Amino acid sequence: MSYSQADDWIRAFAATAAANKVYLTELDSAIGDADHGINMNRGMQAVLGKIDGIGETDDIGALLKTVGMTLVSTVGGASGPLYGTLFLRMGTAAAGKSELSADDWAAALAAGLAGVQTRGKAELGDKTMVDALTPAVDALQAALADGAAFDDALRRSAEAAEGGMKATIPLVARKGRASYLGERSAGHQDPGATSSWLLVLAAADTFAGQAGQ
Amino acid sequence: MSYSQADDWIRAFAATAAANKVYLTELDSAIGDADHGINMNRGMQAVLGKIDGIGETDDIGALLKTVGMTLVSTVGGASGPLYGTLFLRMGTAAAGKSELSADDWAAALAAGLAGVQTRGKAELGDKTMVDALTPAVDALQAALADGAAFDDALRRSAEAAEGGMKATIPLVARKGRASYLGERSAGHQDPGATSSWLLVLAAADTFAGQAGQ
Amino acid sequence: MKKLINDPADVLKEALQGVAAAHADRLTVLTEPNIIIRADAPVQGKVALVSGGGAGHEPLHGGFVGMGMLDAACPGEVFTSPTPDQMLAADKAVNGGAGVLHIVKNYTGDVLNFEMAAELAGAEDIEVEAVVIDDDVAVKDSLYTAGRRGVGATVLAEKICGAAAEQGKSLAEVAELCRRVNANARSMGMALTSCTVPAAGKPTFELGAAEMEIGVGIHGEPGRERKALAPVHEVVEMLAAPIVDDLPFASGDRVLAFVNSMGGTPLIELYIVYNELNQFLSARGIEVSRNLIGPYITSLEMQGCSITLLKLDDEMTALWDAPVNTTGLRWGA
Amino acid sequence: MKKLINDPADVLKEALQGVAAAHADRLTVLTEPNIIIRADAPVQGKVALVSGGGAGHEPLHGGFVGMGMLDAACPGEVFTSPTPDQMLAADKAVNGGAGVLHIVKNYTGDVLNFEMAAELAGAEDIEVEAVVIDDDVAVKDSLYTAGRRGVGATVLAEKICGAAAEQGKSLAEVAELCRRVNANARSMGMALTSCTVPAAGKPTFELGAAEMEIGVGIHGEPGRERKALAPVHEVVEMLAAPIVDDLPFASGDRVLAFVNSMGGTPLIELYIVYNELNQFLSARGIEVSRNLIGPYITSLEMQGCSITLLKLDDEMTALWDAPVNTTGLRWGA
Ligand SMILES: Nc1ncnc2c1ncn2[C@@H]1O[C@H](COP(=O)(O)OP(=O)(O)O)[C@@H](O)[C@H]1O
Ligand SMILES: Nc1ncnc2c1ncn2[C@@H]1O[C@H](COP(=O)(O)OP(=O)(O)O)[C@@H](O)[C@H]1O
Ligand SMILES: [Mg+2]
Ligand SMILES: [Mg+2]
Ligand SMILES: [Mg+2]
Ligand SMILES: [Mg+2]
Repeated sequence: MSYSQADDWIRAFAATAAANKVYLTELDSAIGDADHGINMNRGMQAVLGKIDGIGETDDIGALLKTVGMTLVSTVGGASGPLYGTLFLRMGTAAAGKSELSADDWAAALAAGLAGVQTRGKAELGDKTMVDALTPAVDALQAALADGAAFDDALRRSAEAAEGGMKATIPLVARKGRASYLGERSAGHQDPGATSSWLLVLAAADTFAGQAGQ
Repeated sequence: MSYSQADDWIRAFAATAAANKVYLTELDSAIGDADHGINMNRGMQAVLGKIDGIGETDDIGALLKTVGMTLVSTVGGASGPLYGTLFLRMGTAAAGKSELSADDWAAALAAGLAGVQTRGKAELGDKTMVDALTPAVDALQAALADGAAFDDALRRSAEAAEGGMKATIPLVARKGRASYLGERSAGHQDPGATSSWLLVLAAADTFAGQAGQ
Repeated sequence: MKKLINDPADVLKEALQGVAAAHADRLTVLTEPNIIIRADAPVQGKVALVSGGGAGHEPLHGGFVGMGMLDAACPGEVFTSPTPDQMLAADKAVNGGAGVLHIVKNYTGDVLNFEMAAELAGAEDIEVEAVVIDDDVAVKDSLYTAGRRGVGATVLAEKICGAAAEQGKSLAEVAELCRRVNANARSMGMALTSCTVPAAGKPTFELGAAEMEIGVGIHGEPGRERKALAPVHEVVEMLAAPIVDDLPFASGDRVLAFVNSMGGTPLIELYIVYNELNQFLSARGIEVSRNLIGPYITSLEMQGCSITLLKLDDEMTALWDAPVNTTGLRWGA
Repeated sequence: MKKLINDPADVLKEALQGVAAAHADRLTVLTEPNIIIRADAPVQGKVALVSGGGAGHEPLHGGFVGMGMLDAACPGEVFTSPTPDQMLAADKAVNGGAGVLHIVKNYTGDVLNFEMAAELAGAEDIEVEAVVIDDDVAVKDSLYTAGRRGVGATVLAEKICGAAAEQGKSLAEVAELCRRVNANARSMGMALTSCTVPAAGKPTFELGAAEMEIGVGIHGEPGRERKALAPVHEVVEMLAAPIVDDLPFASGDRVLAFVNSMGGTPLIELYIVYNELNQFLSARGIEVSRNLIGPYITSLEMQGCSITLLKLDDEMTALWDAPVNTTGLRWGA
């Protein structure tokens, strides 16, 4: 993955966050406070403003840290520090690199997920973004271990994230606002898991047909 | 008019105030604050409590002052001091008397009306209780000047009060809460004029067939 | 009707019990008749201030009893004038020998009941002066009506005159000051929603979902006009322009700006109102040198606000700044 | 939506402009990022207190900035956590060399953002301790959730810890005290009506004309149960019994009883609530030795109330009584 592909991925995520603003917010209105789409879109629009002016660089780590810092200072709520941490940790993992191998990417995403869990203390099955990110990382690593190409691995990662997202539907939330609802949170798809799926999907879509780079 | 007839009159007014509580309140809800019937009924119920325990006396003046003081301390609003003053002044006019002649009664009511006007500064035509009481006093005096019997004079007085009350309908209020409505107060009958008619009517009804006493 | 009450008939009684239980250290609450007095009353040699009116406007007046403000408050039932026996009992309880000032909001019921009380007090050799507050510019043609209603200026008059009394001013001086405050203050209010009198059980007036009432009174009396909802920028203009034009307030004036909640409007909105008002006044060269922002003269749970402007002079400013210690307004003590 | 606002997107910005215009003498309001700080910050040698959270709870927190309480408040958008850059800017502005205490209400968003801020401040050599307030007994099974929400105890902790900081206590001592206040405080709230977030434009939840929500959160989060309207006597029982049982509060305890308006409930009703609460506690031998009654931690214009009880010891009582001078709470100064 080149710097410009990483840049494309971020822009693709911004575009899908904008396109799904209402959808994510509706999901959040069922079990949260009806702002997740608004939050993510506000953050990613700010990110676009920041990366446009980032100047000459090919440090993917710097790019991802900028995304993380921008999300931290513009998203607020639970998802701001969580997505912020995800990107900051990915940035640290990718620091100084102008090209990420498939393994580098998988390692960076795994580091991001670990950061989310350190910050948010959520386990798999707590009905959070962790439920989409964990299968995404697992599927990615499994695909690469199978010798899959980068684009194929990303596609399988995105599919796994989608599965994890859907699997949040029957769960009772144990973290975040939704947990106040207790049993009443079951039957609804978690908004954060949904935006995390969109994040991984954006990577897969960006790379579709650009295999092996 | 004997002490016991005066007492009957007060009780009759209490009864009609109770019976017309909702009606008077509805009139007040159109151009005031929807409490005139509640106010008058509360006051007259308190009066009943007071005059039951008034003990051995035949001083009509004392009776009427008790009514006035009780109204002052229990009715509140505009009508409390106004009806209170009406009865206090009638009481002063009747002080020490155990029997009121028709002329005594007319003089007492005129004194009461004068008190209402001193206190409330309302003129005839301002759409207040003065608009019922003024014709009541005038008709009473005219009837007595004509040589009418007491019961007949009271009946003519009540008819005049009713006319005055109805004449308030087209008027624009210039005193009390209703005056804040300006032109919008026209088209509604004044609640205080209505209770004043009931007061005079109660006297006429009490005396009907007890002529000349 | 959604209210935190028991029987509607017991609202005043139970609220007074709550006040008595909460503030026994500083207030004495008497019943039969209902009055709230300073625990240290009568203050010997000090002019005493007594006010009152229907309940439902809290903290007015009971919340303003204490050092530097009122000596006693006489609460009537919700939106119902108190009766003269209350004011007489209050006058007797707080008169420290220097006489009593009655601060009366201009409603026929309040005026007449306070008048009778003053006569009764006079008969008991208590010197009483009464000042009637009538600052509400929403009432037009006040010559042909019961006159302007007394609203927000009441709070300011109670504070400023309370401070003057505390400083040993005579009854004539405090009454004169009170008239000066009233003469230099103008108010206007608006409602986004009606209120519901507990005993009535239904809203005092009906207002559509997209309507507001400009010039409403503190008992939900109808105002100047019913209008479509508008941004607060325009609402402030609708309230402030008639106020400023009426006195008139002129460029160079220093004012106290009082932004009041009708009860149901939260503080965050009041600050937005204040922001608009401040800009409105700045544009006219009027300087806000003091302000008061909060729910101080309310109409039960009505949503809406009122604006009061008082043209200040140095004496009024110093008296405004003087210490006050009541449950509703407190500083410097 | 009936509100005194302009564009819903500008609510926080314009309210802060209002605060800045109204209180320039005592508060400094910064933007980019938004913070409200004491005009005399940093106070050298004093532990600084920083709190914050979504707007819409006014006077919390900005109204509690000043001598004897907070040094800075970080307001997020309505019901939205502030971001770490705000807390970092606040920490830098108010740190007087003795470190900074973060008082954080227990919501995932608030906790995580304050945590990041503490890390950032640490990286700049500012000593930060954080205490998370979680007093809301309405949230059951808090082991399996994000935990109890932080509500009314926040106000009490800010006051008591602010006084301790003013007296020169160390960061460790003030933080320990803050944990003690939290450990001894319990709250529960209820709503008669919903509130409307300006950006959302419609009520956060629907409540029938004859319904109330018991155990509601300050953002309109659903509570323990939806019930038919009941007399306040029963409502107080529904709130106070779980509070008293939880700590538990026992006969002989002295407590601070805090009766809070959710924003749209007027003072007259709060005193009726207080009256019921006082009777409820008296019957259990619990003595109310201090009280606070008013709208201090609100949910926009929501009608309803919350009750907070804090078991007092002598130190907390003395610190509660110590002078405080903020726009929202003021005495002795
Ligand atoms: N402790 C946590 N760990 C991981 N993810 C969390 C945690 N708490 C909340 N989330 C995620 O955050 C999402 C909500 O984000 P958002 O609505 O933007 O924030 P808020 O809940 O503060 O309004 C949830 O759907 C969930 O996926
Ligand atoms: N200044 C006045 N002089 C004479 N009568 C008046 C005056 N003001 C009001 N009233 C009478 O009082 C009546 C209203 O009484 P009520 O509803 O009991 O008092 P309030 O207006 O204080 O609620 C009016 O209908 C009117 O007849
Ligand atoms: Mg959310
Ligand atoms: Mg009336
Ligand atoms: Mg009335
Ligand atoms: Mg949120």
